[in-house]
Amino acid sequence: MTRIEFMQGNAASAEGALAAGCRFFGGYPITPSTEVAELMARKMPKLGGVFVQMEDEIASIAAVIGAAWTGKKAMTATSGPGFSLMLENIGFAIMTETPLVIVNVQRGGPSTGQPTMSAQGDMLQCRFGSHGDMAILALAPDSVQEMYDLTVKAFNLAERFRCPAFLMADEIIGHMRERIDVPDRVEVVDRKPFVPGRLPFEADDDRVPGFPTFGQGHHTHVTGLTHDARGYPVTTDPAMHDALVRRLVGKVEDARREIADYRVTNPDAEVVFICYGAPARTVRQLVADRPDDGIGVLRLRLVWPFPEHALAEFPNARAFVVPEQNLGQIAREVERHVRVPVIPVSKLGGELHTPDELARVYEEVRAR
Amino acid sequence: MTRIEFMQGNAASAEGALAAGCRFFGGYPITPSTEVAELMARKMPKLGGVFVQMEDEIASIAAVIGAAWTGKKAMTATSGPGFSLMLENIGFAIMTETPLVIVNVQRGGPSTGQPTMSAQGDMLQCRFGSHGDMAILALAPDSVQEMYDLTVKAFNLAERFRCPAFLMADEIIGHMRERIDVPDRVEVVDRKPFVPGRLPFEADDDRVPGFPTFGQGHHTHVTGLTHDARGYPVTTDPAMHDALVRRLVGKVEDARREIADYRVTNPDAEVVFICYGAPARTVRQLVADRPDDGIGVLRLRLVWPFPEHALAEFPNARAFVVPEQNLGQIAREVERHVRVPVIPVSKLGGELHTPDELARVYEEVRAR
Amino acid sequence: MKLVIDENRCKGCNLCTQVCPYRIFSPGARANRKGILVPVLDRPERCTNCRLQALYGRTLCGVCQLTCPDQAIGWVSERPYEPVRIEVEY
Amino acid sequence: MKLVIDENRCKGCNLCTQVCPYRIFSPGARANRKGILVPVLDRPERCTNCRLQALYGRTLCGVCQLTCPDQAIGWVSERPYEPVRIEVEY
Amino acid sequence: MTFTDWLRADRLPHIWCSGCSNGTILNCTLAAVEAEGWDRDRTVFVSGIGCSSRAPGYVATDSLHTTHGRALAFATGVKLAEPSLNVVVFTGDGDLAAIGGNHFIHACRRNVDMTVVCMNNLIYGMTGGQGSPTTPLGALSTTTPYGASEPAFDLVALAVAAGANHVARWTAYHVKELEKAVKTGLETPGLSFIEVRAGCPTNYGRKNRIREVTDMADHFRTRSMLKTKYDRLVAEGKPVPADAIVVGEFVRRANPAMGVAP
Amino acid sequence: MTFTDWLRADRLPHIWCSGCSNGTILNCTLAAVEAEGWDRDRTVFVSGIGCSSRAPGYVATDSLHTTHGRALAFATGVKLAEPSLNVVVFTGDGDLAAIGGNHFIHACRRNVDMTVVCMNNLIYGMTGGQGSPTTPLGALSTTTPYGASEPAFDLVALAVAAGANHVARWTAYHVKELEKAVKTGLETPGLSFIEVRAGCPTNYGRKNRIREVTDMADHFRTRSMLKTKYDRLVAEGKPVPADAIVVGEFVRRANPAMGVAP
Amino acid sequence: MRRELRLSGFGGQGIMLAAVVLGRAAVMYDHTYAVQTQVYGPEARGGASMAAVVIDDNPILYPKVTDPDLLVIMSQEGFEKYGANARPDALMLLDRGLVHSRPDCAYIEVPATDDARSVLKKVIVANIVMLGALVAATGVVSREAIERAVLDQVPKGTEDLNLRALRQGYVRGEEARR
Amino acid sequence: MRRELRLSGFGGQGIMLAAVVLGRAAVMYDHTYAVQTQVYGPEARGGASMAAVVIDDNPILYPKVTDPDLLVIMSQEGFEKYGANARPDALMLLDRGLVHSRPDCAYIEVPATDDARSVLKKVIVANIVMLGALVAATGVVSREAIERAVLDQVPKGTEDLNLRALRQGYVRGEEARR
Ligand SMILES: Cc1ncc(C[n+]2csc(CCOP(=O)(O)OP(=O)(O)O)c2C)c(N)n1
Ligand SMILES: Cc1ncc(C[n+]2csc(CCOP(=O)(O)OP(=O)(O)O)c2C)c(N)n1
Ligand code: SF4
Ligand code: SF4
Ligand code: SF4
Ligand code: SF4
Ligand code: SF4
Ligand code: SF4
Ligand SMILES: [Mg+2]
Ligand SMILES: [Mg+2]
Repeated sequence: MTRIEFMQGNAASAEGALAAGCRFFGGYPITPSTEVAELMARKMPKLGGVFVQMEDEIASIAAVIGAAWTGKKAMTATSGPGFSLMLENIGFAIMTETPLVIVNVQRGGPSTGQPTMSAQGDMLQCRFGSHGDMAILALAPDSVQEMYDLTVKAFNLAERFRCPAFLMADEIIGHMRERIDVPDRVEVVDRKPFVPGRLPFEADDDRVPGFPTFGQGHHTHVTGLTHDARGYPVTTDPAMHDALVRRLVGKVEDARREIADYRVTNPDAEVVFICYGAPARTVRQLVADRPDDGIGVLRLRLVWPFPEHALAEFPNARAFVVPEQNLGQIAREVERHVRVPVIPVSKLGGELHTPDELARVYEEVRAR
Repeated sequence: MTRIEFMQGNAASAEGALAAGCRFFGGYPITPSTEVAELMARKMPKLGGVFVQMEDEIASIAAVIGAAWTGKKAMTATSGPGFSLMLENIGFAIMTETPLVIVNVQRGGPSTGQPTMSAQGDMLQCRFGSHGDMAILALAPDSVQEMYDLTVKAFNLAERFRCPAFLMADEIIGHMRERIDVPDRVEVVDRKPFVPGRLPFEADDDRVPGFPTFGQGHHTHVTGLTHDARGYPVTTDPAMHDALVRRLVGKVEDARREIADYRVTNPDAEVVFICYGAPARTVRQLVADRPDDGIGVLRLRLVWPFPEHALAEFPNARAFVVPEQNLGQIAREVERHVRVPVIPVSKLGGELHTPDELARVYEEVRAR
Repeated sequence: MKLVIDENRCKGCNLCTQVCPYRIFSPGARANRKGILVPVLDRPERCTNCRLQALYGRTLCGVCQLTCPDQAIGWVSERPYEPVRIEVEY
Repeated sequence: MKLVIDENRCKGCNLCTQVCPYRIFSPGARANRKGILVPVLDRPERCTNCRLQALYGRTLCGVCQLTCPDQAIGWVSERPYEPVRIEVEY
Repeated sequence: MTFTDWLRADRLPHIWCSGCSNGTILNCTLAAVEAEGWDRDRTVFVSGIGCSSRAPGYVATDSLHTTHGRALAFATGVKLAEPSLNVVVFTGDGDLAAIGGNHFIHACRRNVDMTVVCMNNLIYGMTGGQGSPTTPLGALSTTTPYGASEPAFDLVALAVAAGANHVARWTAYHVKELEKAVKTGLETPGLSFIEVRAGCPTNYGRKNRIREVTDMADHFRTRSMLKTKYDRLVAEGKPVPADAIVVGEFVRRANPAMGVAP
Repeated sequence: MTFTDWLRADRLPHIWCSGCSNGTILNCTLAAVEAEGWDRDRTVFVSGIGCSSRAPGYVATDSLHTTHGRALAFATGVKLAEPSLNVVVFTGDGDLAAIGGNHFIHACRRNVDMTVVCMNNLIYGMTGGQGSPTTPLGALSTTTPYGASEPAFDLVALAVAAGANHVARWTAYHVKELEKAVKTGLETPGLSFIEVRAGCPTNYGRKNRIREVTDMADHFRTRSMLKTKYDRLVAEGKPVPADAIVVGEFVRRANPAMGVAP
Repeated sequence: MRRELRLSGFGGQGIMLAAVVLGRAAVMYDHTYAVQTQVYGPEARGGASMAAVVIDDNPILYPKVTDPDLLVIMSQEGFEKYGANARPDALMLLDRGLVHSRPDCAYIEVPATDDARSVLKKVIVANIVMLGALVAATGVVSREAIERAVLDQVPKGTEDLNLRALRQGYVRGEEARR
Repeated sequence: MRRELRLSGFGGQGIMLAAVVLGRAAVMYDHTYAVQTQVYGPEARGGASMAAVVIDDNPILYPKVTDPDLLVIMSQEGFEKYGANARPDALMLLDRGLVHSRPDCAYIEVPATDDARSVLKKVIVANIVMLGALVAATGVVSREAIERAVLDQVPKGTEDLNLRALRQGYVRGEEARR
């Protein structure tokens, strides 16, 4: 059963989080994500959860991590400048295998840039922005419905992999209101429980250890230093570090195929659009406007880990066109994997690609 | 004329900075970069410069930017966790076209990781770590000599492009002591002076505006918001933002060929090593140990903007082998540009690749 | 000297109506093109500044000007009468 | 109860020699395997804790133990004499 | 010259809402620098991010509009690198005391020779009215929909404890006193911190039943209590109204300072 | 049970240098939680980064060794999410008052119900002896080779101004007093802040002519002055030695607090 | 059919609210699809505010309004910025008292602010009068839908006032259709 | 010729300083090449400290010491961690009083700490005695070079003591060569 609502994207994300079981929100206001926090401030107390506005984004993510260790599902929401500030502690969450969700409603950067305009400029930042090697999970909604659904999914992935999951939204989707079907119940994944007798960071075959929630007598030491399976710091043993980092990266990256989440349209196409977030709306409009052209579309809902195998779904592709609200960030990734031309269609400044613009690019590429 | 010295890498970077005209250092201690600050603390006062230990890395880079606007050449030094904290203000420096140098002596990440062990895990972070689209300059020294020389070069590039330049060192090079020839004088580039009558952010053909130093009556407004040529915020004009970001990125990226700085060995080679930083020492040892094998080497001194054209210097290359102290960060970039196999040789944990290890990889790749 | 409100800047907050000891400002009644009710001036010549500024060569009250959050209040100098030659073209 | 220093933990700082009111600890003279001069105990039975802890059932002074930065000072219970059966295998 | 000569006329009208105190506080500050005879060519205004932090953009000097919370760290760099420049920082309660709290206390500790004017409207104006660390207990905001439940900072007490050489508080109603306090700040070597209670009719006023701009001015007028009176009441053990805004000078001292021009 | 039962014996000996006060302060804190009868299963120790911040790693409870400066923000998350857990934070002068200064004042403001023990050795121990915000004027460190020139923080004054409900200062010499102060902290709802002057023989002592560990203990013993005496001297207008370490309880109050278990 | 609307006025008139109400009416009560977007940002404070709504029987792909076929303009500045270059076949509803210019396309003059002031005694409901006029004149959403949506969104205690405003708008809209 | 040295002992013995002095001697005064590296980190505090030096007539490419041909060992723990598996053709100088084990390779027992205590009256210069012995026994750098390098690196006022320590080391080194 679902309930029809007319809802703002940011509100849908907050609702999705609550449905997924989020009971701790720590945040710091920033345009264009603030509505997520504001809705949480209203709703959390009624659900027995905790909303706290921290002194900054560093403290926000820190509090979220602390809360996660008490067993809570926890999240924060922010945008570019705040996201930049969170990066150190995002690395800590990765290193300590803390499940949590970060919503980044992207606005125009660099720097303070265009606070109220849409962008997708943080797509590589979320993947490579903290120091050291790592893997993360990143989803990109292209509708208010997906703000809801993919927030739920972000929680489920975060819990399953004990790894931060990002909802990489954009101002357009975050701020727009549209129809959404709110489900009665959603599928919820919980972190794997800790099995007493094992070591706190001893992983199973899936390379994910059970979660030794604080306060239950496990006496777990959690540190951002390189650590052994007991959680104790071991900082000068190269093999230990190598094994740890490869496990942390591998548990996510190697699940690439299994967790891939994308939509394929016209797999026989010669010209294929790869898209995610707001520009996907334009691409879908274009395809709808030209039903006979058989335009290919690979729409990513989960962007990281990048589903490179999905590119093979278009065996006839002569070119991949990648419209993004950035200078071709995901296009760079596509270039690594294909040998046909990759054509980034970068639109900066906050406006959405129009169907006409993409039609022109399409014509041009088809004519090549 | 040069003077022979036996010097630590970090000290050489500080000496290079002073030779290049650095007169402001703002920093916060962090292993394994601290010696840069400590030497600055001793030497700056004697040169009439300013050393200040700030309350954290955010404040450090902020103070450095502030100092740069008074006309000073300014720098900071840090490592992974501190670098992560600087990212927001690095974006500000890019947006406001503030010349400055950041030394990152890389240690094992993610998170606190291995504070005293070597790594090259921040090579993508320095490129993509701040929110939004941007371009930066990054150099990677492979000797104490280059800690000196490339710090000088970092200042010169930063000044020329009015863009942050990073010395992406690693713990091995930063902490080791070796022979260095300290030149009497170094070539020094200064930022282009502001021409009164022009607008403060009005760029020339090279897309770099003259620098309207504070205190000289130019009354410049400097903001991290998207701004017009007067420096005034204009945050909802897509075209203005597009033009600004493309200029900021283009001025650096389009100079790629001209400023490229790499070393080519055996251009006829079929197997080519691409390297930078400490692992380059091993590669060079390997080549020296096997003079008859004609092993190809592309050693990058300037890593960003990536000199993709340099790959064409090896027309016979059948494979590129990229030994790095990370999970293949620059190898990813190489993959974008070539169609032959790219083989990352990732070594994590802090130890340097040994010549034997690389020899084995080489044999294997050659045998393919 | 003559007290003036810059209509381009005034946003109609009415703080000036509150702070002037002589109650020289009173709330406007008619919206301007931007929809703003700019205060009207009631015998501004009573204003300390208008009267005495020239005499003493400095700002003498200026509370309304300091208070006006929109930098809309100022004084323009009233020049003594000067004949102006008007050329009329046919 | 018997006062003991854990040689594995002691780093030879000599703070115990400074704080004990009975001067039970004195600086060690001979370096152990790690090169550390572990303090030596002078008639520890004078220690308040050694004497009275069992009687009162709680720690009675413990200043040296609280002070010892290396958690090297402790008390082990001295059991009354118990015959031990030794099996000798040929 | 009058303070209006310090304005970037080409940027007016500014972005602030009708009745927002920021414009008033800007006027008073500029009147003080003008009265002090400072040179426009040798004066730098620095700020972070927020409505208040837009102020330097309206001043016709060199101006540095930085990142949220970091104004004082940037200003420290400017001032230490070039002590002969005059530095004034505009900031807001969020910018200074939420995200910027660390730079606030460290700038006070270092006692860097500059003047910091905080437009404290008890709320985040720019982002649409969220609670700030100075939002009073019980006050409504978009993130305190049931009334603020966290204790608030006393910014003046913090500045004093952290080491600033000159600390004062006024409201946007006290334009003359404020001008004078800023002037004292400019003259005091070391860090001068001036908290100014500011009205944000759009966000704070609307949510907390101080809807009219002139009501906010009345609020400031009637709730303010001179520090001298406050001290007297306290000394006499007499009650002080809970919502009193204690105004006046809290400290003026000559502790060691940094960045003082030789 | 004694406090030694709270130790992770499998991790001893610890990494601290011979004579480092951190071990002593750890003992006293554990003695207090033990005396308070806290449950090891329901107690969480939190810290940032630094020598001092390694302390939770030696405690046999759940422990969270976070990023540099952020301990209090993490701890706030733990405590607000689960007020029934007891939370103790170990931190250093650099961790708490340099990079962590903002979380320090905000945790005090929120008055989150936890106990914060700061091992203040006046230096950055872990990174090899750089100056910290509490390094006294004139003291030597690797980044103050000509003597510290920045004024230092009074951490106790900051905690009081920021709003903590309980604030005390002792030294590592005062083991019994310290244990008691921590115990009071554990019992006081709201944030309790205990500054402990700590000896770092390796970095601070060596550079500042307090070379022997026992000299540092003597230094603490002879320089300390009880707050009651200090207050008396001040009231009588009598001089206080410049290097006096004022020890004792500075505040104990019952202001509104957050995260207090119901 | 896809209909694209743009609404503009000055801050405080409730332009955003009107757009949200419209979208809500379409989605929740007419069971069609709608997307509402708007311009954010402090630079927009002083100037003209703008919101847009797309309404369609089918799911909406491209969510933005580029060239609206319906415009609701409630200030002169709004007209200049967002109404002046309306396409020739568009229909514009404008507030007669506040907009002095007239467009090249078809238009309806609604005395929304005047009615709000004189008839309803609350200037604040001018936007609702305008909505009523829009619905009556174009049928872009049903009357039942708009009424329920208005009731959903307005503060408690003002329901009656708002419904009266809506009906006053119907009258104006019907007048125009005649 | 490339020579690889490893030095180990416990904190406070001046192992690092010895390595730096050695490298400095080679580079600045013998005009050859040298690279000095060491182990950092708090975990290393309690345990054995370690430094390494490569000395070569030609520029040094690979900078690390993997399998040293010269070892200087000044503590039992250092021996166990860094000396026990020395390669068979290596030469080890060990502090007789502090290292109880003996390696499989050639070795020289130097009573460095004993000499420092009894002859030089300052335990602190045991490392310099060791350096003297190393230079005398192996000629890895020249005596002139090591003397000048020592003088460069030691605190003012201790020059004489250190030179005497060096010479005491020479004596021990020469004894061993006989
Ligand atoms: C790192 C970062 N976080 C959050 C924001 C969003 N933001 C902009 S202004 C502001 C609050 C400003 O409050 P205050 O300083 O009180 O200024 P006011 O607008 O009230 O004058 C916030 C949270 C930002 N720009 N950067
Ligand atoms: C973001 C970041 N910056 C810097 C460091 C390096 N760092 C580690 S500990 C430390 C100082 C610790 O000082 P303090 O808190 O006083 O602890 P102590 O070692 O003196 O006990 C610093 C600067 C770091 N780990 N992370
Ligand atoms: S104070 Fe200024 S803005 Fe306000 S009404 Fe008066 S003139 Fe207009
Ligand atoms: S200057 Fe003073 S007297 Fe004159 S109008 Fe303004 S407030 Fe009134
Ligand atoms: S106090 Fe502890 S570590 Fe120090 S000497 Fe005594 S027993 Fe050893
Ligand atoms: S417990 Fe007290 S009396 Fe006994 S040894 Fe320790 S300090 Fe001395
Ligand atoms: S939102 Fe508040 S603080 Fe910001 S400009 Fe408007 S009234 Fe001023
Ligand atoms: S360096 Fe100082 S603070 Fe750190 S463990 Fe050693 S003595 Fe203690
Ligand atoms: Mg504010
Ligand atoms: Mg410290």
